[in-house]
Parts: sequence; C-alpha cells; structure tokens
Amino acid sequence: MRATLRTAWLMARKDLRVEWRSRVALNQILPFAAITMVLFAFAVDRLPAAPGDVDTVLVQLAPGLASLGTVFSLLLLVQRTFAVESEDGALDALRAAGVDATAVFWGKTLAMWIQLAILSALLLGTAVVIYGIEVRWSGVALLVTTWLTATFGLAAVGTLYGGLAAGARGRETLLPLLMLPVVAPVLIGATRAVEAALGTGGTAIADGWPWVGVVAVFAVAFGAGGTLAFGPLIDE
Amino acid sequence: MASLPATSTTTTPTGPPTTTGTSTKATRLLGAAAIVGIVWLAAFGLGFSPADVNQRESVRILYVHVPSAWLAYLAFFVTAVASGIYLFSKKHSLGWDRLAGASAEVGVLFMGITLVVGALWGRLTWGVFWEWDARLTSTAFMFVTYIGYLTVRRLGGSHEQRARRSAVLALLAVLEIPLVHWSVKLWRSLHQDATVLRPDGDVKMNGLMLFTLFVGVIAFTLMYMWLVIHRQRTMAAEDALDDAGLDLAIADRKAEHQ
Amino acid sequence: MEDAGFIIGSYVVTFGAVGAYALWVLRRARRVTSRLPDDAKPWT
Amino acid sequence: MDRPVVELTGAVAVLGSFPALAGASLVVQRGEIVLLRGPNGAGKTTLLRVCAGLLPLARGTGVVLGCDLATERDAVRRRVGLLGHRNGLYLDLSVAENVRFWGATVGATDDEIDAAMDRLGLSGRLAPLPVRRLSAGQQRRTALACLVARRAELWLLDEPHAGLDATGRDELDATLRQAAASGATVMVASHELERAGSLATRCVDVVAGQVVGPR
Repeated sequence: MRATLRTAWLMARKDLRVEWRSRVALNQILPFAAITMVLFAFAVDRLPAAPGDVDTVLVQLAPGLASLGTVFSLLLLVQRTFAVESEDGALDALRAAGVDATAVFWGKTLAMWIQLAILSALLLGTAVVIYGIEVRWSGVALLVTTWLTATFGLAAVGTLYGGLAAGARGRETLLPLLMLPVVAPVLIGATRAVEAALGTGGTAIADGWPWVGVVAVFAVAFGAGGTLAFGPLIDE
Repeated sequence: MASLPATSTTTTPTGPPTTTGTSTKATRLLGAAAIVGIVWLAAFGLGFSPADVNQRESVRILYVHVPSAWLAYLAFFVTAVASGIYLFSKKHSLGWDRLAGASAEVGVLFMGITLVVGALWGRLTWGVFWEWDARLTSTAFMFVTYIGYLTVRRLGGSHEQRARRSAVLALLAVLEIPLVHWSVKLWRSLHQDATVLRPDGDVKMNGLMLFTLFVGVIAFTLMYMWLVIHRQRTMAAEDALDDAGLDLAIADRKAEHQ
Repeated sequence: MEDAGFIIGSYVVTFGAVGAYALWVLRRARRVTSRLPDDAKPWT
Repeated sequence: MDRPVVELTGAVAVLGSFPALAGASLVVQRGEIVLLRGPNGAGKTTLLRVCAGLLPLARGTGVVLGCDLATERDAVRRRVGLLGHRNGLYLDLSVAENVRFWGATVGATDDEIDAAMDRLGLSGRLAPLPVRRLSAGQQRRTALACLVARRAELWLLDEPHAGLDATGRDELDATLRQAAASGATVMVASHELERAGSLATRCVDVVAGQVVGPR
C-alpha cells in the first residue's frame, strides 16, 4: 500500500513538473476557458430588465456557466496529460515496467485535481468579476467545499476515461462521448451548490449542502471506480 | 421475421458447412412464439382494451412503451451481470462477454424505441415531445452511455482485450446510472412545475388494460430472448471465424517457413 | 380512434425497428456461418 | 549454470487475429547477448514483447526470470526493460529528471541514479537539458540510463541502433557489453547484421513467427 502511495505521489509530482515546464495549461487551456466565459456572456446576456436591476441573466447563469467552463477545461486537460504520456510511449513504458496502475491513476488524478482546481477557481473568479456578482461571506465555506469536491470528482472521471480513450483510434471524439454524460451529477450538483453559496436567485445556503452531498458521493464513487477499473482499461 | 430460414440439420464432421444461419428448432419455436405475442399485443393493445378514462386512446401507446423500457433495463442488467461473471470468474469464458455485448445491443435498440415512442406519447398527453422528467432524462442518459459501450466494443484488439475493456465499462455504467438518476431526480424535484398540462404519467391500470400490459411484457421478453440468442451466436461465429482464421494463418506461416 | 396516427405509428415504429434489426442479425448470421465448418457451431 | 533467464516453448502470440508468433521456442542464459535476426514482420518485435510479459501467449508456455508468463506477468515486467523505437521518456522534462523518475519507481537511491547517468555519459552538460532538444542517440542513451536506474535484469531492445550515427552505435555497443558483463542479459532484434553480429554472443533467426537455428 505504501509503495503505491509513494509511486502515486511520484506520478503526481512528475505530471505537475511536466506542466510547470511546458505551461500548456497555463498558456493555452486557461485563456481558452476565460474566452468561453466571455463567449457565454455574448450568447446569453441581455440588457437588464430594468436599469440598475442587479439580477441580470448572467448573474443567474454564472454558476452554471462556470461549471460548464470547468468541464470543458477538464476535457482539454485530460487530452493534454494523456498526450504527454503517449508522445514517446511513456504510459506504455510504465505499464511495461509493471508500475502499479492504481498508483498511476491516483497520481494522475491528484495532479489533474490540482490543475483543474486552480483553473476552475480562476474561472469562477472571472465570472464573479465580469458578470458582476457579489460573493457573500457566509457562503464561502459552501463555495470552497463544492469547488474542491467537484474538481476532485471531475479529475477522477477524467483520468479514468482519459486512460480508456488514450490508446484508442479516434480518441478525440471518444473521450467526450464517454465522459460528458457521466459528469452530469457534478454539473447539476456543483451548479446548484454554487448558486446556494452565492445566493443566486435567492436560494439559501442551507439548500446547497445536500447538493455538495451529491457531488461528494460522485467523487467517492469514481475514486473507487477508478482504482479498480483503471488498470484493466489501459492494459494491453 | 416472417419467414424463418429452413435449414437442414444434418451435421457432417468438419466438411463444408451444411447448415447456415444460427437457427435451430428451439429458436424457430421461440420466434414463432414471439410473433404470436406481437400479434396478440397489437390486437389487444389497439383493439380489445378500453380507452383510459382521462388519457383516452393514448394509453394504448403505453402497452408498447412501458414493456420496451422494462426490457431495455433488463437487457442492461443482463449486460452488467454477464460482464461481472466474465471478469470475476476464473475461466473468463468469452461466452459471457458475447452475451453482454448482444444484450447491450438489443438494450440500445429497445431503449431507442422507448425514447421515440415516449416522445409520441408525451406529445399526446403532455403536448410536448420532450419533457425534462427524471425518468425520461435518465433513460436518455443510459441510451448514450450504452452507445459509448458499443463503440468501445468495436475498438479492436484481441477478443480478450475487447471483453475486458467492455466488461469494466459495463460495470462502471452500473456505478454511473444510479448516480445520474438520483441527481436528475433531485434536480427535477426542484422544478416540479405542476401545470395542469401534466397529469401524473402513471395511469392506474386494472382489468383488461393491465392484462394487455402483461401481454406486452411477454411479447417483448420473447423478442428479447430471440434477438439475444441469434445475436450472440452470430458474434460467436464471428469470433470463431477469427480463431479459424488464426489456425489457418498459423498453418500458412509454418508452411511459408518450410 | 382518436389520435390514431400517433398510436398506430408507435406500434409501427416499435415492431418495424425490431423486425429490421432481426432481419439484419439473420442476414449477418447467414453470411458469417456460411464460411464456418459445422464443428465450430456449438448450436448445431 | 543457474536457471536460464528466458525459456519459451511453442509460444503463439496473436496480434488481432494474426499469429505474429506461431510456435516459437528459445532458451537464453544469464549474461548472454542474443541477436534476433529476421525479415520485417517475422515476429522479432512480438517475441520481445512476449518475453517482456506484455503480450499474453495464445498457446505454448514461457518462463522469464523464473516467473511463468501465464500467471506472473506483472513480476516479469518489473524486472525486464523493453526498449522499442519509442524511448518512453517525458520530452518536456530534463535528462536527469527522467532518469530520477524512472529510478524512483523502484526506489533507487540517488547514488544509483548518478551511477546510471555516469555509465551512459549523461552526467555532464546534458543532464539539465530537456530531452526534447537532444539527438536520437542522446535520447536513446537516456532511455538506457532509465533501464539501468530501474535495475532491469533482462534488456529487450528492438532495433536499438536505428537512427544512431557511428559514435552513437559504438557507445551503445559498449553499454550493452558492460550491462551483460555486470550480470544483465540482453536480447537485440536488429537488421544491422554486421554490427550486431560482432556484439552478440549468439545469433538466432526468427522466420515466419518461429525461431530457427541454435535454440
């Protein structure tokens, strides 16, 4: 068990170092995510019903749009991290060297979680700024919990299905087909929880916690699912 | 299925194939029974059973819609169980993998029918083709999930690789579906717009109507079994062709070397 | 019968789709098994 | 002589439905450098992948480093180093980072990692360079250093000389001789008959998925 954790931490550090060296997430995926938030604004924003009406369409949709931005960023992060692995055949080499698949799964999930958490924090920050939302202090605890739980669940699902699609032909289209339906619970749960945290549309904070429960169950389910399924999925 | 292929059943040792197709006396019997079930269902569903007190005639669609949904869920359940058996049994026999694949394919067929017919029924009772109802949304989700499953089955690689990958995906689906259904149900309960347009979907059925529904379930079960048996045998034949090809290829390679 | 179009239509869609799939499976079965020696067919 | 490192009898391995190996048998002792000769598509690469525990045997039996290929493939993989035309490196990371990563997968100490880098002549100015900017020969040496750092006992090299210039090939031969001398066993699949011939302790022909010549 300890060896697996050590190898997992080794994989996570390696993934983060590769990102730190190549800066693809920072220089390409983050700008893309920010642009999508702006595009969402173009697509949905109408002038406020009455001048000075704070509760514009964007404010109501902000949590949903931030969640969508996070899911799309996840797609790009997953495709990037497995491109790095297959560029010179590193993932095959890892499996050929008998490195424990569970360690590979947890290492990559941890690194993915950290990158996705940073990305989605910046996304939500962008939404707060450009959509003009006031964050109420009472909602911060709920906001942070949702943010960490949701990004972990998404990282686990992304790594799991990224591994399955990595070897396959036509993997660019296979990954979204397999993964996007699965993230529905997080998309629904996280959005409702963030709405409660921000008080969007008058929802109370207490209403948000059950949704965090949904996201937490999802995260645990795919943490366990990934531990068992990742090995067989990426094997020769 | 009107005319089942008449095939002689005399079997010779590995001579040229005398029987073609995957039919046997048993499947012909099953096929005939399925046809009787269909005719019986159509007769009762469209003709003999009464109209519903508030849904009037559109309840007749339910005699087809509800069984096809139930059989789709059964099909995916069989896929999950067969996948589990394939993974966790010591022998890893490919028969279970083929059963899982055949059942998933028939399940996707039935689920597709359920969604289309459900839209027709929704048009009549709710006035809309699509309704963000928890059950409907989960059904659509399952449909997409298993299309992904069938795509993964066609990814190539050896039979064992295909079997293992599909089995793991089928078990993951068992993990996903309750999660999605639960979150969709919670989501829908938030926006339960109880408009007058939306009477409760489940009609209280009794007497002749319940009997017709029962006939529907029987007919669809017979169809399901017939389809899965034939599809599984076809997949077995395809795998056997691969393996036979393997023996031929080994022989060729040995000959090529001499 | 009221709304006959939709109701009969749903029966036609259902049994039409099942019939089409059944024919596809049978045709494929005949094509595949025609090249297979008998002993490789456990059901014969 | 202790147990042979590799024992294959009647091995059949399948790629899709094609028997890349159609009944191959081979025995390799510790410390040998065995050259696998044969035309393209004869099954040399498949033979290496089977010995590496990557490809399951459809028929026949195989024992590598005392582990049965049917049941203990994971144990085989940990002790075998397979190097194909791709080096399995992280091109964005530096040479040192790659070797340290691979060494850490087996818990190698820093000294072992430095020793591996020294043996492959990578300790100097090359160490901090990202692998992406290295020549094919230097990348190949980095991959070999990773094998050493990972304490691989059986080296399975598929066309290792491909893409190397003259000096690169000499360095590679020296490394392989040194590895064999220090107790490792090497199997090389190669077209470079005259060069590899002088390197190998034994040559074996692979034709149409079978092993021909001295078992």
